[in-house]
Amino acid sequence: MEPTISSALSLLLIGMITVFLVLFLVVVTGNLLIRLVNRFVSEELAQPSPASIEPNKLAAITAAIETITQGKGKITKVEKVK
Amino acid sequence: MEPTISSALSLLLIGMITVFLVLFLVVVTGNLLIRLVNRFVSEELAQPSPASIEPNKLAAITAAIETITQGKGKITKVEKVK
Amino acid sequence: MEPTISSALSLLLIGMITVFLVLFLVVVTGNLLIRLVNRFVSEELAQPSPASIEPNKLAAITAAIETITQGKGKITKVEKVK
Amino acid sequence: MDLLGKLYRMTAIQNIVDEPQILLMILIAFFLLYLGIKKQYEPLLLVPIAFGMLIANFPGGGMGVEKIDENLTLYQIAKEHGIMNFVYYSLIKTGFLPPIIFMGVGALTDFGPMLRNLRLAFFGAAAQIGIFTVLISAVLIGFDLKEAASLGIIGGADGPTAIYTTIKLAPHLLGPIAIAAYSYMALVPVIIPLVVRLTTNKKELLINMKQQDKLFPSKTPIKNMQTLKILFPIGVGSLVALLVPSSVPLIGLLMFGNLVKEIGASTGRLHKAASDSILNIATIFLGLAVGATMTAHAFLKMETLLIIAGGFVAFAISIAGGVYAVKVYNLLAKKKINPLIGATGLSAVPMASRVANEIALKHDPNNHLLQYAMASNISGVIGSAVAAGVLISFLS
Amino acid sequence: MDLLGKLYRMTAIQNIVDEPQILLMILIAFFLLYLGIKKQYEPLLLVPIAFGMLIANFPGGGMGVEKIDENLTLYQIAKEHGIMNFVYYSLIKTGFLPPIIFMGVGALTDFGPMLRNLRLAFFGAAAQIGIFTVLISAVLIGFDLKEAASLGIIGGADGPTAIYTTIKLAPHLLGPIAIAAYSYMALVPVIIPLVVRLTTNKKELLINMKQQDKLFPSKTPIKNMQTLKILFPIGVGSLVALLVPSSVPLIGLLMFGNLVKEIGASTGRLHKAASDSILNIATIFLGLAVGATMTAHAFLKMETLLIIAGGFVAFAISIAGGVYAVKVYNLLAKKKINPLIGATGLSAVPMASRVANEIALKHDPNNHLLQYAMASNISGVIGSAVAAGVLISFLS
Amino acid sequence: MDLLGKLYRMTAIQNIVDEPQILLMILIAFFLLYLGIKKQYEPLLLVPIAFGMLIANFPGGGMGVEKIDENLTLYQIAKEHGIMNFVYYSLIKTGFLPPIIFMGVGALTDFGPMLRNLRLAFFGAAAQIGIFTVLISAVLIGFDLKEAASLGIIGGADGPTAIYTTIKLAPHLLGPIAIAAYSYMALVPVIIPLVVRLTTNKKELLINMKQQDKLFPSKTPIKNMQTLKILFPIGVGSLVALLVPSSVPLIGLLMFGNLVKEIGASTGRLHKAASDSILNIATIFLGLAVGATMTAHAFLKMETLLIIAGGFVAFAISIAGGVYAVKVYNLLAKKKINPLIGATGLSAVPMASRVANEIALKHDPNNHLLQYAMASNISGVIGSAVAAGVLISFLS
Ligand code: NA
Ligand code: NA
Ligand code: NA
Repeated sequence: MEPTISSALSLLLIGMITVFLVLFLVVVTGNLLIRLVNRFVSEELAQPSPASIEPNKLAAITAAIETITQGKGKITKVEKVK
Repeated sequence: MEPTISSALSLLLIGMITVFLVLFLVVVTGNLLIRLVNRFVSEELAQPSPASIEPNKLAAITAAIETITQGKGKITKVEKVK
Repeated sequence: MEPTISSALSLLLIGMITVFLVLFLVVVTGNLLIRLVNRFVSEELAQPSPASIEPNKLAAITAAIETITQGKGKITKVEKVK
Repeated sequence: MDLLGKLYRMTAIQNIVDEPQILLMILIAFFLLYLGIKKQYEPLLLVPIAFGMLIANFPGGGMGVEKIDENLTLYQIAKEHGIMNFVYYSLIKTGFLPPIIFMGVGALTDFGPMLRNLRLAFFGAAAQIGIFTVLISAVLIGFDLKEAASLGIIGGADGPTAIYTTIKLAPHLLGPIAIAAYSYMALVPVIIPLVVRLTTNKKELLINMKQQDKLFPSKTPIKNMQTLKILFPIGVGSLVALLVPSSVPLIGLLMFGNLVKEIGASTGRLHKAASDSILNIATIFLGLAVGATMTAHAFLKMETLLIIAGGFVAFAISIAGGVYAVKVYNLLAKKKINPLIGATGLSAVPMASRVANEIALKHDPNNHLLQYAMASNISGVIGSAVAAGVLISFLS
Repeated sequence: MDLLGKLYRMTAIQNIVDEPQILLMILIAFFLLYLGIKKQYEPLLLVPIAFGMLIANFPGGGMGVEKIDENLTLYQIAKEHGIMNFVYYSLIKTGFLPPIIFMGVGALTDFGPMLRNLRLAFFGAAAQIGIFTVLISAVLIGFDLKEAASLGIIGGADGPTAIYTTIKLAPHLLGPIAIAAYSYMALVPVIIPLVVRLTTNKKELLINMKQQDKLFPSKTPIKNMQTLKILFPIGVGSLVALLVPSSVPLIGLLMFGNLVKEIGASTGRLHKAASDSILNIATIFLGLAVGATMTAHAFLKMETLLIIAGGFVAFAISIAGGVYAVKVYNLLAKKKINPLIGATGLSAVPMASRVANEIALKHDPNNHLLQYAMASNISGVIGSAVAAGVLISFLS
Repeated sequence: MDLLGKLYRMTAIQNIVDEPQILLMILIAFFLLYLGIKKQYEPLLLVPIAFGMLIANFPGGGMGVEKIDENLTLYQIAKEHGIMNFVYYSLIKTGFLPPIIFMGVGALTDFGPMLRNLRLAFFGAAAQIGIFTVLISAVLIGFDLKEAASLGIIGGADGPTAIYTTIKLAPHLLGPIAIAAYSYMALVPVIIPLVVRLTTNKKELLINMKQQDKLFPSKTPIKNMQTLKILFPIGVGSLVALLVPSSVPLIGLLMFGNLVKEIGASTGRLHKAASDSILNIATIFLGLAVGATMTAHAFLKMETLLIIAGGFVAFAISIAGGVYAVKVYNLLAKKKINPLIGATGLSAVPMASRVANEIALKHDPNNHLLQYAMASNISGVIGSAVAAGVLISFLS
């Protein structure tokens, strides 16, 4: 068989094996992390991550506060008011 | 007449002819486009272009929505509420 | 004494002399400017600099206005409403 | 009169008369603008690409990307070949912008849906098959390996990945490959339903993921998503870096962008830069410069048509691959998966997921699988980047 | 003591004692800061230019732009000549920033007023006459053609155009020409009334455009401005690119910036980048680096004074040219035009229009012609860029 | 089977097996991420630095900074050494980013507190002593002068200054020095109380600045702070440029950033760019690239430990120096100063001031000295930059 074809074929094999392997291990890693976090991290923090709600707004707030307070102020925690 | 002077003069002529020509054709093109649009584009769209009113705000909105919805949301149309 | 050590020592001396000298003159310059401003600049302007309150917001406003008015509008003064 | 002669020679008219195919290029640019503006095909990229193509094709404008002596300094490139070549050779051909854009993508990505349905992430793998099958076919019809790989990577359905791979392997094909990648991503609402119709039956499409979850609940509920979302990009980034180091420029920056987002307020400034100014600026210059590579003599070739055709095939095969992977899984597993989840492994985030969701709802108005689709959809991005890494490490 | 000797030699004092003209440069920088901050002369550019000039003139600071071996890589330039030369030789002398700024200008421009009064756009042409007359005069007093062209382009009353042309033709004059251009643009509220007073009579200034529109209504009302605004930058961009390819870097990017604005939300991210982060960042570095070219030995020359003087003349002639073009038109046409519309052909957007409007209102409190003035005003920008293109294609 | 062999050789596993210290580097990166994310040690810099370090240490990723042939063009650097070296050699090793970041710092700085308590600014000087004493000790234990100076500058407690000086004098130490600088700045809440406890007594810590002001009121009240704040950066910038020209890249841009802030709305766009997009973008690339310098063979050396240790000593001595300067002053002056004002001369703005304020409040709940501390705190930044200028002009 022509060399380029054969290397194309081996690319197909190596490539797909790698992709399956990596994504399989991604699943494994994810489950591992879930277990670790569940075990070792207090649920206190288990509030919805502000970042995932509105990082933009937060960035804005931080920037604003930094500027207004000339960096003297610092955001330690941002919570939604119920 | 000195060569540089003469080329300066020809620059004057070529330059001004070009400028007049181009802007004349800009007027022509503009009128052409107006006629084409009037003929072929439904007036439905003829609302004031949001972009020309407040592209900044729109950009902000889009960015915000993209982030908040993690790109799952998409703005298809933004209209002023009468 | 080893050459590098001696040059290290002279760096110590030159460096600290310079730092003290510069900061001393910074203080002098500052006092000079305070006196000059007090004498020559009308107190009219002595409102809190908007910039130092909220340059971000101002930048935003300016940008917005520039865009909305396509640069036809211009901010000349921004004042807090009491 | 001589003056008018000079004036005429200053214009691009004579060049276009001599080389009428330039006119064709300009018309193609207009058509792409139409697709981007009116048809809303990925306007964020197609508009700059098309406009860059437009201004690149006026002879004398000096805005077209050229082959240059690669020993020139960037300063000399700008002086001798103009600003567009300056942008192309400093930001594009260096491979700089695609990873930068990936950083922005990461800063806009939420791994939440993927973490909630982790095992579905696995189906981002099968949907990469189109990349390699098209690679082989391309070799068979005479492309060399590097070109074939760049053609195949269109099947990854991920713009920056396709561009990055092409820059590394076959930069002379950058224009058509970028166009194909983004056009087909825009055509996902057409391609996915087509392939799904050909590869699935109604019964499969009715599989309701929520129901399956109720029947077979997961054993490990997530107690602290916030911490998890911070650890995940670090963990996965390291894992991929270990297994496919050549994909680090893409995956590494993707995960960095995601990390600064998930950390929250304390890195809010970095998140803002990555997802806003950097991403937007990079998009403008990437688009214009990629478009500028499409000058008449570089674009009007048989290869271009083959790339357009091959790209479509790659997309279709990838989708089918994802679908069949799910079918096989369903044969073995009790907890069934809707084959649409396989189709979204294509990536083309988030449009593929939205399309899959609509198809599911069409068959059963209560079958909302958007969140599930997003899982394989996002993992498809990782899958493509990994495939790209493999191609680059073996071929470059 | 030797230590204090070393300390003294570290300072810039001795250099200034040896070269007292440095002190003069510093004072000029202070004066320009005063104009920019207190007098509000185009502060967005004059402040960075003046500050760049200030820090460039302290010997030993390494912040002044120097003539360098143009074979050095950018990395070597930074190592051997400091960061300011790095900025200057990578972003300015490459001609990169002015087109980028034009992209931002386009993203802030509204072609609406121009489209509503299209035929007035024609009067952006006459107001370029100052460029070429001053070019000739400059040649007569001994400047070479390239220098003369750069001097004349000040009469285009457009900052980026003047800077771009000078970079291409006579970079050694960049500093004074940029200063002159921006200073006179800031002085438009003084120059236009002056020239108008000398070239028009009250009767002409009373011509009311709105009335004329009522008397002679246009035949083609605009039914769909939104679509029109999207097509216009594409159409005009292509037209100019065809006729004056060398102006594409300026006009092309101007039109691209305008296009992403008019498309609206779907390219909102690009519009934001072009009109905000990119424009602002480019302005800072352009200003600082242009200022940094004004070191004592580069600036304190007869040429500088001639440029300052010539620039003023160019402005005045351009305004007069616009005014007289309208007068001639009025001789032939029934539908009269207020000569102020000719004056605004100068460009210097939008200040020229505001000034013209005020003059009109002073003569007739009901004569609002701002919208009309904007038409020729904006077309004046295109006019200058076209003129610049002609100069560059014949002289560079 | 050969395929799996190829696959295995593609991964970084074998390299890590051969060079297990790589694993240590990855663990250190994880630890730094922990400090930045969980312990909130200067997350804006420590997170990118740590992540850059992480991705730099996977062999085959090509994301680690390498020694290269400095005659390569930036384009060649990117092609042959990857995008991270492209960033490092274009933005970091050129010395470009630290001054740019200083511009952003200036745009976020308020000189108000310093102007209201000008004479306290003087105490930013003494707190630089740590820089030079550690320089000498470093020479004694065998570092060469340039390395010793870079080590000492950590005692300036200012990130950009430390990085800029190290780039100019000993770039091969950039990673550990940056890490040390930012870590100890983050540890200021620990270090300052420690040193203060060792060097002061309760009576001194009870000195109430407000009271002292009432007892000895200043003769020159500030009547127009707005104008003063505009003139101050211009005046001080010129002064420092005159005396220590080599510090202009830092101080000059710091003052420029502050100027465009204080001018207000008319330069609001420049202020926004300097304090927002430019600062944030620069921070991301500085952090990643500095982190990327820390590859196993570059980082795992005795030197690194000495730098970590020496940096701590430099911090401590600087704080003590500031404290003793105040004690000496108090011996001579009637108007006493709280020694905490000396400690904040360290810089590390604004955390040092907050810490000092807390200590004062602990001893007397009514002794609010934050505003006073900010005065010496900010002048400490100028002090460090001046010290850096001296080192650079004598050693580079
Ligand atoms: Na994919
Ligand atoms: Na003009
Ligand atoms: Na300090």
